[in-house]
Amino acid sequence: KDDPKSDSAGAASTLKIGFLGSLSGTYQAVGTDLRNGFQLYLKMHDNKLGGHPIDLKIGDEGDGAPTAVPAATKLIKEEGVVAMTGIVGGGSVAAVAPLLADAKIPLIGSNGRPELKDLSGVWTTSFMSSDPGSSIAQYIKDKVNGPVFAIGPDYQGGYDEVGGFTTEFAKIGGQLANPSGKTLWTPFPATTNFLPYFSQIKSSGAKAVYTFYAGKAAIDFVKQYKQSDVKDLPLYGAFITEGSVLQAEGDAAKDVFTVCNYSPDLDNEENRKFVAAWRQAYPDATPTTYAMASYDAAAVLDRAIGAAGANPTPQSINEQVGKLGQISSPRGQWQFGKNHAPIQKWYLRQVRNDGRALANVLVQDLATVGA
Amino acid sequence: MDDYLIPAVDGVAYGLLLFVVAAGLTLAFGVGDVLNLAHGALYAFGAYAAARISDGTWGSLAIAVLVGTAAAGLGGAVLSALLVPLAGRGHLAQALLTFGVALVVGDRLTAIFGKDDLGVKVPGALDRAVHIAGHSYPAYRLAFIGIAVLIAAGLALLVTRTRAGGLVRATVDDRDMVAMLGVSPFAVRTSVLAGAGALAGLAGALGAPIIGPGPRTADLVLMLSLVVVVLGGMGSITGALVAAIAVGEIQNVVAPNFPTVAPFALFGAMAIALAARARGLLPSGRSA
Amino acid sequence: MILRLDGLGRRYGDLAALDDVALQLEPGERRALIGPNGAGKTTLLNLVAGALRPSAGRIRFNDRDVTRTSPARRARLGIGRTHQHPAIWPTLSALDNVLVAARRPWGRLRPGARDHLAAVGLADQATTRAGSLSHGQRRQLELAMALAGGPRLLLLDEPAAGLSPPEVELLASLLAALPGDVAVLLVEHHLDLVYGFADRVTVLHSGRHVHTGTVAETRRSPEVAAAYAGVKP
Amino acid sequence: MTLLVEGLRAGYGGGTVLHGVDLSVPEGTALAVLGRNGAGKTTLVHAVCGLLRPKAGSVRLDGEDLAGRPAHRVARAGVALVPQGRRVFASLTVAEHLRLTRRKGEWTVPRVLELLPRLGERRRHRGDQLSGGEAQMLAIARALLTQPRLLLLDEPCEGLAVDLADRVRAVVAELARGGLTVLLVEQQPEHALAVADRVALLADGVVAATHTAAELRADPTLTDPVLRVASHA
Amino acid sequence: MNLRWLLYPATAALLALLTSFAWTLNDYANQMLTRILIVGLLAVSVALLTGVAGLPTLGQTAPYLVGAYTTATLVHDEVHLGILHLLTAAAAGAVFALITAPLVVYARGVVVLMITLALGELTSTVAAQWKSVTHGTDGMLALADVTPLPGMAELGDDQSKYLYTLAVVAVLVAALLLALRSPAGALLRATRDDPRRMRASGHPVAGYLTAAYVVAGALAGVAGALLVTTQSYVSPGDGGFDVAALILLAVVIGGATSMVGAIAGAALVVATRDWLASAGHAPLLLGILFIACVYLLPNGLLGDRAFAGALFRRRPRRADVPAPREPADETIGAAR
Ligand SMILES: Nc1ncnc2c1ncn2[C@@H]1O[C@H](COP(=O)(O)OP(=O)(O)OP(=O)(O)O)[C@@H](O)[C@H]1O
Ligand SMILES: Nc1ncnc2c1ncn2[C@@H]1O[C@H](COP(=O)(O)OP(=O)(O)OP(=O)(O)O)[C@@H](O)[C@H]1O
Ligand SMILES: [Mg+2]
Ligand SMILES: [Mg+2]
Repeated sequence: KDDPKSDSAGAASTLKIGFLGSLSGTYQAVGTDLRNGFQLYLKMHDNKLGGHPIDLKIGDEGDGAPTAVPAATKLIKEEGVVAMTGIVGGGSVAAVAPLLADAKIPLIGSNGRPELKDLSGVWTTSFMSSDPGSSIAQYIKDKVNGPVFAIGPDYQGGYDEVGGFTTEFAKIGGQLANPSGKTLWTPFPATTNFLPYFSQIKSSGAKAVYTFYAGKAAIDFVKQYKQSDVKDLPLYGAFITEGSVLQAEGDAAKDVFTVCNYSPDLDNEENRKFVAAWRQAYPDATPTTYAMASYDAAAVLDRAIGAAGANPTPQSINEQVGKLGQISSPRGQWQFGKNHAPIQKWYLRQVRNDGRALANVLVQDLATVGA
Repeated sequence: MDDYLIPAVDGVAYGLLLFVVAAGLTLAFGVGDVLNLAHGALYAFGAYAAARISDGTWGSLAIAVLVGTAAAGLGGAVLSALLVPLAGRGHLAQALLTFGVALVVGDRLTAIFGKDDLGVKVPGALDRAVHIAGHSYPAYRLAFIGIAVLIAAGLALLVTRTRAGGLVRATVDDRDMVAMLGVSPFAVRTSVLAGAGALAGLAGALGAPIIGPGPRTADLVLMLSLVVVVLGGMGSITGALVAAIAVGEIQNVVAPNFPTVAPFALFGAMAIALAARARGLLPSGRSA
Repeated sequence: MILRLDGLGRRYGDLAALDDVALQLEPGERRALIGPNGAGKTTLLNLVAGALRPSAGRIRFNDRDVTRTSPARRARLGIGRTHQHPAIWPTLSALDNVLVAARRPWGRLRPGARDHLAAVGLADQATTRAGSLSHGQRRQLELAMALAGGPRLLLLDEPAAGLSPPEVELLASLLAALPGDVAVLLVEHHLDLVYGFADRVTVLHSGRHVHTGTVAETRRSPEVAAAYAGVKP
Repeated sequence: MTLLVEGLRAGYGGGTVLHGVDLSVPEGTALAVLGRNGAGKTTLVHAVCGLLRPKAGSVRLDGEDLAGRPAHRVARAGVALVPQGRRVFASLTVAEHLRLTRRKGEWTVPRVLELLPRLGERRRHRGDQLSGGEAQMLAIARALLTQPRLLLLDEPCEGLAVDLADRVRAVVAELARGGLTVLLVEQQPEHALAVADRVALLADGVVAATHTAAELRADPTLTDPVLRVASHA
Repeated sequence: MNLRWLLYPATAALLALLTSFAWTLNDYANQMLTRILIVGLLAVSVALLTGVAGLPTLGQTAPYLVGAYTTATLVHDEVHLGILHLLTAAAAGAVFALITAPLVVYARGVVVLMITLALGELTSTVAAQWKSVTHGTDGMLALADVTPLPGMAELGDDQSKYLYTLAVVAVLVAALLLALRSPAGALLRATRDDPRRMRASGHPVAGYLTAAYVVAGALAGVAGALLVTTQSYVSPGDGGFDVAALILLAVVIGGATSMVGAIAGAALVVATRDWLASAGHAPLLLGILFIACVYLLPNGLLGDRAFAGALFRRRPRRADVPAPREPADETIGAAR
């Protein structure tokens, strides 16, 4: 549906972009961050991407596919968006991807990402779920003197995240403390009480723990950890202190190590701009990796639309995303790999008091991962 | 054996928390015959009160408990008023109304308190690990076990031994005949719902460090306490106590150690127990 | 012999609601079962119909042991009953109540069902929802339902309770007109009705059998007078 | 306490059952209401005690108009009801019934148990574990223990064995002579006469006639126009 | 005034109107109508159990999921014939019901509600755990264009999928309505009203309830098949507790005893959830909808007046209903 205005006097046509994210349900904090990150980029760029004014259409992904599908359908069929972004859950991506493929609309996803048969129109600005784990495995092997216990939530995201660690850890000769040699999976999202699992960790003789949880489960895990039998074991993980959960965890989160592709105190030009704008827009919240990835999704679309000519179509935008090359982002430089996900650097952070409050403070670089 | 000590103790703490919430639902549903699907939302009242008011001092914790209990009790009374026009329309109408109220209240709660799960600060003396039999265990939960036992004992006495308890059961059997005794059935039901709500609020305020306030809390608490009420024989306070501790132990001892059955443990147990009871293999109690 | 009870007993905790009762009914016999309140009359009917399990004793129906047979099966074998409190299906029409009770809802019996309704005086209420019938009419409907099941043995629990005198008369004439091959066990406090109807009368007291005899014998019996005066047997 | 009902209209939903009933029961007398099934007797009793909100008219107790007051306020003014169909509390034991109901006054638990000894033997039974007659006794006990000044009885002897029914009626008659005001619904004229000073005949939603007990004893056919017409058309 | 003669013309007009929507409305509206019809069919199976048979259920999502996963598996095995999907899914739902019937048909009221809740939760847990078949919580894609009957065109676009769904749902609901107007319906209603009296009249109560439960299971299975055909995707979340609760409430809004009412209730609930609430605050709007329905429609949209009040009340309250004397477990052969 081309806007007839587009060819008159250089005034570029308005483009509709669809945003889908969990604005309700378990992951609404993540969904809200994704939305805010994208909107922040728009605000900083005059509400234009690639020179075209943007009409951002927002849909609620809810708790997963059953709510995501109708919301996506509405964005695609009713609103006629030229590209889609956001989407928190891997399950939602799996459900929505065929719809998008059918309508030939590209997805510049900024969070979850399952295995998909057809990748041609699907891009991810965050990471592959197994990346964080595999990037920190060597560090843990070097630092920890003994077996490590792996525990995570019993769903696909958990398998990918913790699996990334255990696979790489085994490859480099690390030893798991888990009695069966297999990761301990906790029912998700039913588990709110981790003390029984901590008893198992204690009796396994582990010297450290690696885990992945997000949202409420992360809060429960970290808080209970510090009052349990395993409180003295070092805790490594992905996302367990990310975003607003850190405030809820409070002092219990102190000293926890996490691996991430982003930290607000990264020292680069793009990040300084991003953090400053964020703090102005949301004075109470620290920018998260979720917000950053969504901000990057907007940046990717900005450049791709700009390159797609006066009348960008979904197909031409998709084509241009594939040709982007290096992207400078708050996280540093990165580029899309063959799997349409970033090749990027990972960092180690530790929760410390940064003078004002508890924060994920950058400790060191880990590895660059991606394919 | 020693490995199971902490999970077992914790199962008791968790079970007792469920019991205090479910006792409210038992009163409302089993004794007062009101199927209150907003019960979980009333728990959230208490839990949010704790999260917002308690700042780590004993005084603020006490105020939080009072505020949470009172707010939820008031909520119960309001529900009773809302239910007046539904007289004689059965449980499904009640379910529809209270479910609607729960949705609206849930939406408002997230609008007010945000979409995040909130942490709760408890007094320093409780916010630490204590050592029992060579293990670390959160002091707060140990204290909670003590208080919950007191609440349980008080309730059992109230329902079985007092005129008030008899009146409540009589109102369920036949409201008109209670009215003919000179007692207002509306007042009876309002006190039951307010009492049930207050219990939920109390549980929420005290239990917030264990099942904390957040957008999903109300649903989780409602579901668990429904399971407890039904397993406990619908109306029996002692039954609810036994069922709650059983659920606590299933969640904390059985499930973590048998990961393959874990996801099925709770509802599997419930289905089997209920079907056995429906076919007369187990007694179903209504008296406390 | 259509019904034979041997040593029948039913306990509730330590209360023996029915204790070691023996009773025999011939086909087509008209038997009344009387006794003071709480004597165990309803309990006995429930045991025969299968709504309760006995704690002791045997029940034989038509020379067949039905002690552990389900109530539905007993009904199909030919035991029909009415309840102390009329049990009908309030959302169905009176006619449908009879058809369902006859286990012939597919309408083949429609004319027959109307006859049953007519017999109890409800001919013009066929299409009325049973829920809007008065107390007395419900009793009559339940009787029509029990008859429609084609019983060999009919158990009636206080069919005259709550009826006005003309309705009791109607009931009496209806009972008198029952097919001769249907045995009837009638529980009733309305003694005029009982004495006008029964061939023989059995008296229960505190769960025990105290007397069986003709109407004349029963009227004279000192045990019966004692039972009603509340003397322990 | 004197009951004065004037122009009482009442019914269910849009339908009206009572079309303007006038009654008066002076203190210390007993009035019986007779009428065929479905005439509206229960409706009348419920409208008097507040279980049914009257559409028009007044219900005066000692001059104070109670029409439209909720039932519990009427009850507190000294009105008690023995409802049709017993309506005992299924989940409360007999003992709990007595404990819950009793108020200070001339009717004490021992006195009630003396009148209805059977209840004493069944103290630990729940309401749904009583025989029909036992439940009826409990309903009567429950009403008496609230120390009523106006007693409403809706077919109180349904299901009671003959002797006991007679005894209960004698007690009620005695109570009335002792100053209690009684409004009684009965099916059978002779039962009504055992208690009442006067009899009101209810038909077509109004009081068709009121007779003194003496008139009715002298000429039993006086009730015929109301009761006989009732036979099912 | 008797308006029965209006029934057939009104039904025909309604069907014509619904059919015309395929051409008059856009894709999005067609998709939503399709969803409404599918949820509506599921709601019909719930209404059959809850309103007609007196078994209030939160568990029809279980045969629904069984039907859906069966269909998705067929698609993976390259079976694209719609009629085959429908029949297999119906059979799967019916078999599921037959196996679980002994758990359900002996209970009453709230106990049924909780047993079926447990069955529903267990089934969606199995769907989440049995990854080799169901692909776990991330769900199962089943991308294929279905051919309704041999020789017919593939269902390529939203319009044809909508028409297909409409045809299937209309045929099944019509068949069910006819069945319920036959004496079979009277038998079920009588069982619901007074199972004790049914037994006393010689009816195999458990048998009737099992039959109703199996039919409802088959209907839910078909709804699952339609879900996969039109959405090309199924996940355990499609049959979670929230779905079950919404459907039960839709049925109550519809009046519980009315099949058409169930579909209308489903339309109201789905439209509120997916359309009105797409800007957020779905819970708020749904909540207000429920509260308004309770107060404004005491008998539901199309409920049976006399019945609405009596619906699974635990203990009888009116004087003309006897207090329950024998507890259920006393009945001989209750377990048979
Ligand atoms: N479910 C029960 N639990 C305990 N006791 C019971 C139960 N049902 C009945 N009883 C007792 O068993 C005895 C016999 O009861 P039953 O109903 O058979 O009496 P009945 O002869 O029919 O009396 P009525 O004429 O008053 O109806 C009564 O004393 C009653 O209290
Ligand atoms: N709850 C109700 N809803 C609608 N109609 C009712 C209701 N209760 C009674 N009726 C109708 O009102 C009329 C009067 O009923 P009522 O119960 O007062 O009669 P009654 O004189 O007490 O009869 P019975 O001798 O059978 O007890 C009857 O036609 C009855 O069908
Ligand atoms: Mg009896
Ligand atoms: Mg009456």
